[in-house]
Amino acid sequence: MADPMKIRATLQGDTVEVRVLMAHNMETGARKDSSGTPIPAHFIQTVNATHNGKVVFAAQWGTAIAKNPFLQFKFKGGAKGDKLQLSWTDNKNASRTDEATIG
Amino acid sequence: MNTRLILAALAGTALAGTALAQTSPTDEFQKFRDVMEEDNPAELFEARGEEYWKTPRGPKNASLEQCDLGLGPGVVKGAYVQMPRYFADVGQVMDAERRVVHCMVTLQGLKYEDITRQPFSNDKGTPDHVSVVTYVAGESRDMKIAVPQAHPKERDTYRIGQEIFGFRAGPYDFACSTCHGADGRRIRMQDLPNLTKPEGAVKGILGWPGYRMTGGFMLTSQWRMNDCFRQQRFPEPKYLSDTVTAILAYQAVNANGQLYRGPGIKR
Amino acid sequence: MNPSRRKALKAGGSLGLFSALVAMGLVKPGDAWAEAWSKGVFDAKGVPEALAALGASAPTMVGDIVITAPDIAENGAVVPVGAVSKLPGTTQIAYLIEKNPNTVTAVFDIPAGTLPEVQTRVKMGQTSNVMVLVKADGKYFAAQKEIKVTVGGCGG
Amino acid sequence: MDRKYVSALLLGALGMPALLLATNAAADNDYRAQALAMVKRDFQAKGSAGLDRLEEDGVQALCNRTGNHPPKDVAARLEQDQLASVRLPADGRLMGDWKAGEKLAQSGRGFTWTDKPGLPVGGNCYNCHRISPAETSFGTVGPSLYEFGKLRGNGPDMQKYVYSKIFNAKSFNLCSEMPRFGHIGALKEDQIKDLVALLLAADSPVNSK
Repeated sequence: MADPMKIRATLQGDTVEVRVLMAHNMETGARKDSSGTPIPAHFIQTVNATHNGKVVFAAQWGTAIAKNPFLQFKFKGGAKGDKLQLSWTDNKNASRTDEATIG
Repeated sequence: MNTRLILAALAGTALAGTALAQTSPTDEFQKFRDVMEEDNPAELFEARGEEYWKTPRGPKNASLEQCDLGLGPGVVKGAYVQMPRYFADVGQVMDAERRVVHCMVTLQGLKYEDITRQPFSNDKGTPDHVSVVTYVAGESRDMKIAVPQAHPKERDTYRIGQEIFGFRAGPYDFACSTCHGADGRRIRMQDLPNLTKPEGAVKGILGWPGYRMTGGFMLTSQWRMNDCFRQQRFPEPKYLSDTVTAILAYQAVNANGQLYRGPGIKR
Repeated sequence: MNPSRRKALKAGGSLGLFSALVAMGLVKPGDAWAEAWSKGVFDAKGVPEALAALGASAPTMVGDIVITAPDIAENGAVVPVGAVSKLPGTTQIAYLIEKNPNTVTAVFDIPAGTLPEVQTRVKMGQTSNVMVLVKADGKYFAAQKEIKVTVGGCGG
Repeated sequence: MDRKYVSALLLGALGMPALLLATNAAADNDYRAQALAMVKRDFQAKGSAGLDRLEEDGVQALCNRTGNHPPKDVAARLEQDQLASVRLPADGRLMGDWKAGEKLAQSGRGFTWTDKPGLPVGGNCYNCHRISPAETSFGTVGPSLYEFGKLRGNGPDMQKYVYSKIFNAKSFNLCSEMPRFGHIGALKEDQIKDLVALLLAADSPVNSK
């Protein structure tokens, strides 16, 4: 199972700044291992963030997002103590959802 | 659609972003490394290491929570910035990685040979003990380096480390000091900290354990010493050996009083 | 984006997760746009093909899109790239890396209430132009910046 | 420094470092002896990097024992010895092809335990020196060599100096940080000629911008 995401969600004025680190190999499919065998592509394809049941951010990614991805975005309407959910799904249909509290 | 027209339009567009005409490439690297330090993927490995630290494992089904990193069993906070140090239970000076592996062997009953078979991270991943070291290092973030020199063996280790630091040998006549003994040096675009001074020595320390962008895994000070000797054209220093501990002690004592901001992020 | 493809994907493999998210209350059934991965967009090779796949064949080049990225990347494996759109009505931001094998790197959807700015880190195989494409009020705009990827280390 | 120590250093520098160890008395030397013993215990051969690399030669032994600042008279004599061992090309031509030199200067390969033995060894030049203006990724361990020929000339004496410096940098500064590329057999005659051309040829990018 993939490691938890590291999510920092902080209220700055009326804006919530969200910074996320995700543990994922983001394999492009173009690399080979030491024995010359191609390493199959394995990468996060979609990322979603929801706050109070509303999607506040969504992304689609290709293979060129760096390994152990970082993502930062900002939205309005959040309050301290609110929960924020982050989810990703990769091309092997594995997924992970983590929750953070806005601080 | 006329692609040629679009491309011409693109070429003629003023570049967005800030102009950095007069800054040197290394300044430019540092600026963006600072940005990345704020969200360093090393944190993912700290979290993993913390889980390993707290989870009972190995033949003895024990966690590492009774591991004594020098401040008493189970005390992790601040331990990293006070190593290498003398440990009375083994009668030796140990650096953090050596001590962590020692605890995995003595407390968890894991085999030394098994742990050290793959001492360093590579494309296949980051070994467990490396994540634990990353966790231990992260628990000293924003603390001052205070490596003890009270015990005679700690002082001896420092002096021996100093000698090894300046030891020139091999086909290229290189020593550690060839690259790291003066200010303002660079190999290609890589800054070489002057490890004989506090400001330089702390740079060496906060780099490792560090998240290596190439490959996306964690590398420790033990790895750094290993690869320095490789580039020095020396034979290979044995993993967790006295020699490596001695150089790490030399570097760490030289950094005493400086703020530790690691784990790092590296090219 | 290509609506028919989105529909097809929605009906395909990722439906399981979508249902799970709906069940968890994380996604409302109407939020289909948050779900699909647009294969055609990410398979596109070269800027013209990528723009076509995104339905943005002739974006207007503007200065209202600020790209924050190094002039010289220390390591092509991890290049921080941020984008801020000052265009009103921004609903989408996309990253295109001209010289990468697959041009489109990311497509970000900006719902109402979310600021039109994003940061992530990308991989670059070589020195290349990086284009940020913005959809605002249904129209496409773009800016770009060249990022140099250096050779480093000792080579030893 | 007392004469006895100096003569011991000389003997050591001539290839008998063991004699030096016998003269160790001060605390520094105790730590040095401990360090050497520790190093011998803690290293293992890997790839082409054998344990023999830990044996200091005379120059290394002297530099290691004097903090890279040997007494001037001793250094001068040993520099002469090193210079005498420089083998200049028999054909008397010291300038090769600067293009080949540039390629060689770029490569940092050679002698590490991950380098395959027998593969051509690089010049390692850009690791430490600025050379051609087009290469912006250069090191600063050594001085800039940009416009070297333009500033210093490229007559026969200068050619001989540059060839000898690359062959054995210790001929001019005994504890120079630069490797002895010809002396240790890392670079062959033609390769050194190419590097001489890179630094001195009028049409080399180093001198003609």
